[in-house]
Amino acid sequence: MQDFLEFQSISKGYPGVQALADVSFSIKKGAVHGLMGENGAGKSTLIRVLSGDQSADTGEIHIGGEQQVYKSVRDAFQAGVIVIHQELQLVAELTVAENLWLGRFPAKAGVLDKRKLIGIVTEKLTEMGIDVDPTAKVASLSIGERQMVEIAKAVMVDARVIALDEPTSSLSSRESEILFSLIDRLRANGTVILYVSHRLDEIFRLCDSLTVLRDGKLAAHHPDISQVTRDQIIAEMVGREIANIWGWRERPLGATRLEIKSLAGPKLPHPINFKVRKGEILGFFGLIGAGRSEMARLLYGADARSQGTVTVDGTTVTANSPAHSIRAGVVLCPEDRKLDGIIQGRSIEENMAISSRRHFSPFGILNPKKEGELADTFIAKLRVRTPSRRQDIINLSGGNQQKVILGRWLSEQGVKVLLIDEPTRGIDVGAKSEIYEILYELAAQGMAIIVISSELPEIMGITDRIAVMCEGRIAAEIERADFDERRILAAALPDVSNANDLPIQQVQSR
Amino acid sequence: ADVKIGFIVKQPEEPWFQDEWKFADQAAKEKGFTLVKIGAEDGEKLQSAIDNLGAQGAQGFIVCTPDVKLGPGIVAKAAANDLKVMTVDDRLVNADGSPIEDVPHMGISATKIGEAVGQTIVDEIKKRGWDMKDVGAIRVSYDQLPTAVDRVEGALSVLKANGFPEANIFDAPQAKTDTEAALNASTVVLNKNAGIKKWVAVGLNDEAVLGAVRATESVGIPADSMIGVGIGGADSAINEFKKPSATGFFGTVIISPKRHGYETALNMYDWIANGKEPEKLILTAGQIALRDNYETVRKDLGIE
Amino acid sequence: MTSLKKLLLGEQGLVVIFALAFAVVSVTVPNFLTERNMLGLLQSVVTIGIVACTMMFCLASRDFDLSVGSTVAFSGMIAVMASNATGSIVLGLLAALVCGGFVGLVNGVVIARFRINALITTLATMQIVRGLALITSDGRAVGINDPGFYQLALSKFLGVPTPIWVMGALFLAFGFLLNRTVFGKNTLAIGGNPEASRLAGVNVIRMRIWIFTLQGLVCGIAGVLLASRITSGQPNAATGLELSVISACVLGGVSLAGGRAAMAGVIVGVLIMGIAENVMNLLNIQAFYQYVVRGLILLLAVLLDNLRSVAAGRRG
Amino acid sequence: MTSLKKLLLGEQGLVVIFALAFAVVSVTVPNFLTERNMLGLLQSVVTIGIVACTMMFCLASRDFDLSVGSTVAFSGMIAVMASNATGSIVLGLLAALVCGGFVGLVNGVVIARFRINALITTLATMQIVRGLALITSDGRAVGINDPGFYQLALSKFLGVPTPIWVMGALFLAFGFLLNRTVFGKNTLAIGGNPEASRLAGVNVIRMRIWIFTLQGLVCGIAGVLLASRITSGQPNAATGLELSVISACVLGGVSLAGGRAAMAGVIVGVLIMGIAENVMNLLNIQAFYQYVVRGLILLLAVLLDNLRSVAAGRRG
Ligand SMILES: Nc1ncnc2c1ncn2[C@@H]1O[C@H](COP(=O)(O)OP(=O)(O)OP(=O)(O)O)[C@@H](O)[C@H]1O
Ligand SMILES: Nc1ncnc2c1ncn2[C@@H]1O[C@H](COP(=O)(O)OP(=O)(O)OP(=O)(O)O)[C@@H](O)[C@H]1O
Ligand SMILES: O[C@@H]1[C@@H](O)[C@@H](O)CO[C@H]1O
Ligand SMILES: [Mg+2]
Ligand SMILES: [Mg+2]
Repeated sequence: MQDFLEFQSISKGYPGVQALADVSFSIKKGAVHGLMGENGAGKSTLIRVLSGDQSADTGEIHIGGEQQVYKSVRDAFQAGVIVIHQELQLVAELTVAENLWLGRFPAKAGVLDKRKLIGIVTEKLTEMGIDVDPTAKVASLSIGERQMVEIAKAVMVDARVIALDEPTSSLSSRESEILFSLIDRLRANGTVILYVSHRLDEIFRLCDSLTVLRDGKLAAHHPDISQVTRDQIIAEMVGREIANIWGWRERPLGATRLEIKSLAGPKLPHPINFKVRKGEILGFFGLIGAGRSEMARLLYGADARSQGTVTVDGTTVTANSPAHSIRAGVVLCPEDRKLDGIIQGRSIEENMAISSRRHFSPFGILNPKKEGELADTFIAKLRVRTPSRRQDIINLSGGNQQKVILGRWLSEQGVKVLLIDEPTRGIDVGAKSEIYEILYELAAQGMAIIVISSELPEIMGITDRIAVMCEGRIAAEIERADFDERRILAAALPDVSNANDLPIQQVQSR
Repeated sequence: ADVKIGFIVKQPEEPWFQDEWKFADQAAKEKGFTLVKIGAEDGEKLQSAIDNLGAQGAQGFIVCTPDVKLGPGIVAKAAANDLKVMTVDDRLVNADGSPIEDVPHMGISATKIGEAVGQTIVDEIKKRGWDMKDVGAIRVSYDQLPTAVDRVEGALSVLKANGFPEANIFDAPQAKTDTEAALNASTVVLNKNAGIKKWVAVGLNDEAVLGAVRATESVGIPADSMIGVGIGGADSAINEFKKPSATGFFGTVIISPKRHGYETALNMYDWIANGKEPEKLILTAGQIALRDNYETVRKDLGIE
Repeated sequence: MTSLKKLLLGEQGLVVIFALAFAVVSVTVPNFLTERNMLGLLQSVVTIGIVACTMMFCLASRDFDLSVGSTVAFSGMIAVMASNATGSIVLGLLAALVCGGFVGLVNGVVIARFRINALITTLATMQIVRGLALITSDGRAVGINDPGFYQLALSKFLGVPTPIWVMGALFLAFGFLLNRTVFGKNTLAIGGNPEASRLAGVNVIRMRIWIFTLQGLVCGIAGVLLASRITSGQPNAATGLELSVISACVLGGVSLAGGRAAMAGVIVGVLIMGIAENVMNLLNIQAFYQYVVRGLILLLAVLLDNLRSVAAGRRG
Repeated sequence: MTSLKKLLLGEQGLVVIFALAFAVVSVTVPNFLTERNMLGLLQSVVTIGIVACTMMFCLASRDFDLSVGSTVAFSGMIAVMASNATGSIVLGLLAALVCGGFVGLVNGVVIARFRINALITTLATMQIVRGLALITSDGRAVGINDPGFYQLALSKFLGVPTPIWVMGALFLAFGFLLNRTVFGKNTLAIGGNPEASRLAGVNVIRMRIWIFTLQGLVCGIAGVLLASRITSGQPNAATGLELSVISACVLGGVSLAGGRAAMAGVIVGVLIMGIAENVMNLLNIQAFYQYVVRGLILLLAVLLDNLRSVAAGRRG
């Protein structure tokens, strides 16, 4: 087979950053091609160039031997290129069906064809096994469901090239599996798929070939993925070896630090109880919509509770708001960085210091020097790729934004309980292990840490104990000694009789 | 030295003030002085306007103030900028409401204009032989403007003095001073009192009364059952008189922008150039104009 | 009980609340529910109602237009001047539409193409257009020569004056445009998430230019009807119209943050504004107190609507 | 060449453009650059300048306040009435501050606590407060009894009138508040992403209430100075102030979408507005043409600023 999609010396610069420098590689027809690299390596930029959203400073793209010149995303679409962007691009006020048709509504003389509008979407969603109501407003969906809707865009029309930018970052293994079988079908049809992910398991599960970017440059190109090993890829990405990503080790656990009693709220009607000890890392696992995020938000006071008490070191946290929780030493790093995390238009420095600055701002007067130091420390520690700490956070790559938000909470002082919802969403392998190290360090200092994650390997790799949630309840609590994939997944599934078709291939390939 | 005179008015968009400016320009051309025309809709703009005149080296100014209570401030600001000051149309008052007599003034009292309106209506009611008991009066009001209140109350006082029943006077507050607002407010009055078939209307200016007239038309009251008398006599009124058949807009009290504009400018010039202080108080009269005589009246007033 | 609550707090909650309020007013305020008063009321909201149709689109796409009042005045004046000059009412009408449309087009191009803040742009054109109106008319009202022009506003069909029919027709047309066409959906999409719409291939720039141009055209229609009603073109007409229209839209549930709009809501918003004025005058409320009452009604209406959406558990 | 470009298009670009424009005007317009005219110019922007300080915060936190004009008028009137009644200027001042602060507090509570749209809320309070001003004064201006009250505006320090000093002091104070305090940073954060700020422990509701209350207090100060300058409390004063102030802020680079503000920019915005008026009067530009020119200047200013940010490659 000849090469179907070709990138020829693509370069793209932003003020202070060379996002892509002379990148050339090509992909065969019907191949799933992985694109990997550290956060800020230029993956999304390459995809934005492919989609016609941004134009490259130099270089050419060829599809099927023809040079492509896009003036807008419409041109790219007409050339058969479909892109699923890293950040969700949905209109919350419109329905699922309307979102899937956006930009190309079925119509006669401008009048919508309502039948077709809903009919085809229903068909496609069922075909893909996505359980979402096409007439529901996107605003009413959870992040995971939204991600599935976003993915469904890829099959609304027949595309020649589909690029997926970290499609699984907010999916659990079960939903990911739906995506994987979809990709297998598309591959069989001869579609070229460019697949960006930080999850090596997925890359090996799906891809035929692979390209690694580093600092905007081509670091490696592997036409046949079976010729490479995990460790090799990691070394190509990060520039060094990482022996053990998880790095978990035994820690002494202290007295009970956090106690939750009959916590409940509108979206989580069944009261929840659990305890976390000093120095303990407790993981929460579950499928999408299991209620983990909702539990964390209730605990933190982000949403109003209908009942329940939160006790830290024996003292009950009376008031119920994020500001109060923070003062009581309880902090939450939210799962949705775009909606709940980043503060657009403000610098990295300000985004990091927003909460912790109160410790070094006497009478509310800022201490710019301290803020600068703090930002620089965490930029270095978390390896945030940026020309300066004054950079607007919106200009960072997705993973780097996530690191800044993590930095905001890791830099907090006097924290007793740290809740992190999907901590490594979109974060590269190298940075991941550093983040885990920081968590161990904090735990060793006596902090109680709750990690919510949809990535089973991660949750098994770094926690001391796992609480599995299912339909708003804690279905099981499992100690590290008893960790077992099957057991955890079984507890996460609503109906135990389904335990036979557990999606465990991915986990096993580890 | 070159003489430079300011002419500040409160509502530059109003035709009346356009006319005053036009006639003041005439005086400027005749005498060869510079006239600086500034619109100042409120006290703050007025203060800046005076400063601005001072800065560009004017020697004096004529002003129609947005509010008569601004008096002491205007006098002080003028003194600070070493400018002579005269008022036109509206006379400045002190904090206690008494006129500031030191400042030369040419104008006409709002109450007097109103009374002229009232008298015209009363005369026409009698001429048509209507029984005042059967007649309703629309008071198109804009009470936040003190002159408006004085005019309307002036007109109604004459009506009442001539036996017009107080109970037949209905308030139609305009939300803004344009015809549409007056039309909407008057329509409600007419609909509320559907039993009354004959109407008169007074208001702050021609535009207000026109609104009432349009309202009668839209609810089907014939032109000869309506007597609206406005104030101003500029194009809004003339357009009405030019219509092929008579409308309910019976007449308007024309006040002369010519004297107000031309003479004040001339007097100020004399004061600056020749040290001749103007008379402290000149009151001009309003003149009623009807459909058949408005052209003559305008000629008489020198505004054709 | 629950079904009542459901009714009140459902999608159509504002409409239901409005219907209740209407019923209460009808019973308690004398002379309110008469045919004459109803027609008067509807006529009094013609300008606001017509302009609200397109303002709804403008707000729904996350834009803003302050120039509507000036455009209504200007195009009304142009209609009168053109029909006086040519002796043809139709030409006058066309001239007004061309004028209004042109102002809208300029707004749209400056805002969408040159990416200039809509508030500032339309604040600027609001002043420029008002200035032009004053300059062309020398600040004076322009009388209509041909009495046939008045007939536009005075003529009736089935006992209802033409302007009300025009308003009704526009309500229908723009309601259809919003809900049943690609144009409407794209408008909501642009307002809801401009970035996502652009990435999905919606021509955001062209859409915005179109919306502003439509807004201008509709102002032209409103201007002609207004001139006909007041039998002259007045350069000072319709000042402050923009805020009334925007209020009516927001009252009707159009979100200033874009993405949310419904024609039924806007109609209710327009009617609430009209009824408030009407009832205050019927009840003879003093002018100064009217300000206060007007403000309170506005607050009350959004407060009720807000309770509704909070109860409906909408997020953001 | 590049360094000139850098200067023009850099962070301080608007300030540089302004400085250039100022130099041009100084050379070409007679009587412009005189001490007298400069002082007159500064005095003419005192109200706008003072109110812009807090409007900047309001807009930066993604809010909106249309009630400032009414509040300035109302609190000015209250100052005069209270000092007339008590014979004490200080009590008058206090009364004005209490009044202004109270209006702001109400705005803040309604908007932040009851989550009602800021545009509608402040449009409502704008009318309510104007109504109250008219009611308490019966629609007429209230004269000042104690000549000492005028001295507030007439007195000078180092040859510069007190109101200008007050404005300058407020510029400094609010510039400091914005850039150097947690309050300022939190304001900008709320504007950038309210939900994220709340989750980061910012008490968003309390912050918004504070911002509106400050806005009200500052309107009280502006009202007192205005009353003193025009030697009376006028219920009709400062109509339309809201749009001038918001324009000045947006001209100065404050984003209506929140999250972006700078005191230097706002000062420049205020000065641009003042200079435009001043120069038009110095050049004796006709009233109707002034509308057009004013609009064009507004457009030009944002257009230039926009070119700048496009060139700077700002995203979003
Ligand atoms: N609009 C912009 N302005 C300035 N810099 C930008 C802009 N967009 C991207 N960048 C920079 O370009 C570089 C590449 O970003 P890109 O989003 O392509 O990274 P990525 O490989 O997708 O990373 P991630 O894994 O975190 O998603 C980053 O350093 C980023 O900060
Ligand atoms: N914005 C929202 N509006 C309405 N319902 C929501 C919203 N977000 C979540 N839900 C629903 O609330 C329930 C709990 O969701 P939650 O996000 O807490 O689950 P989770 O276990 O964290 O899963 P996820 O992996 O999706 O974050 C789900 O049924 C979900 O559909
Ligand atoms: O405001 C009025 C103006 O309309 C004109 O009639 C002259 O007198 C002024 O007081
Ligand atoms: Mg990326
Ligand atoms: Mg979650």
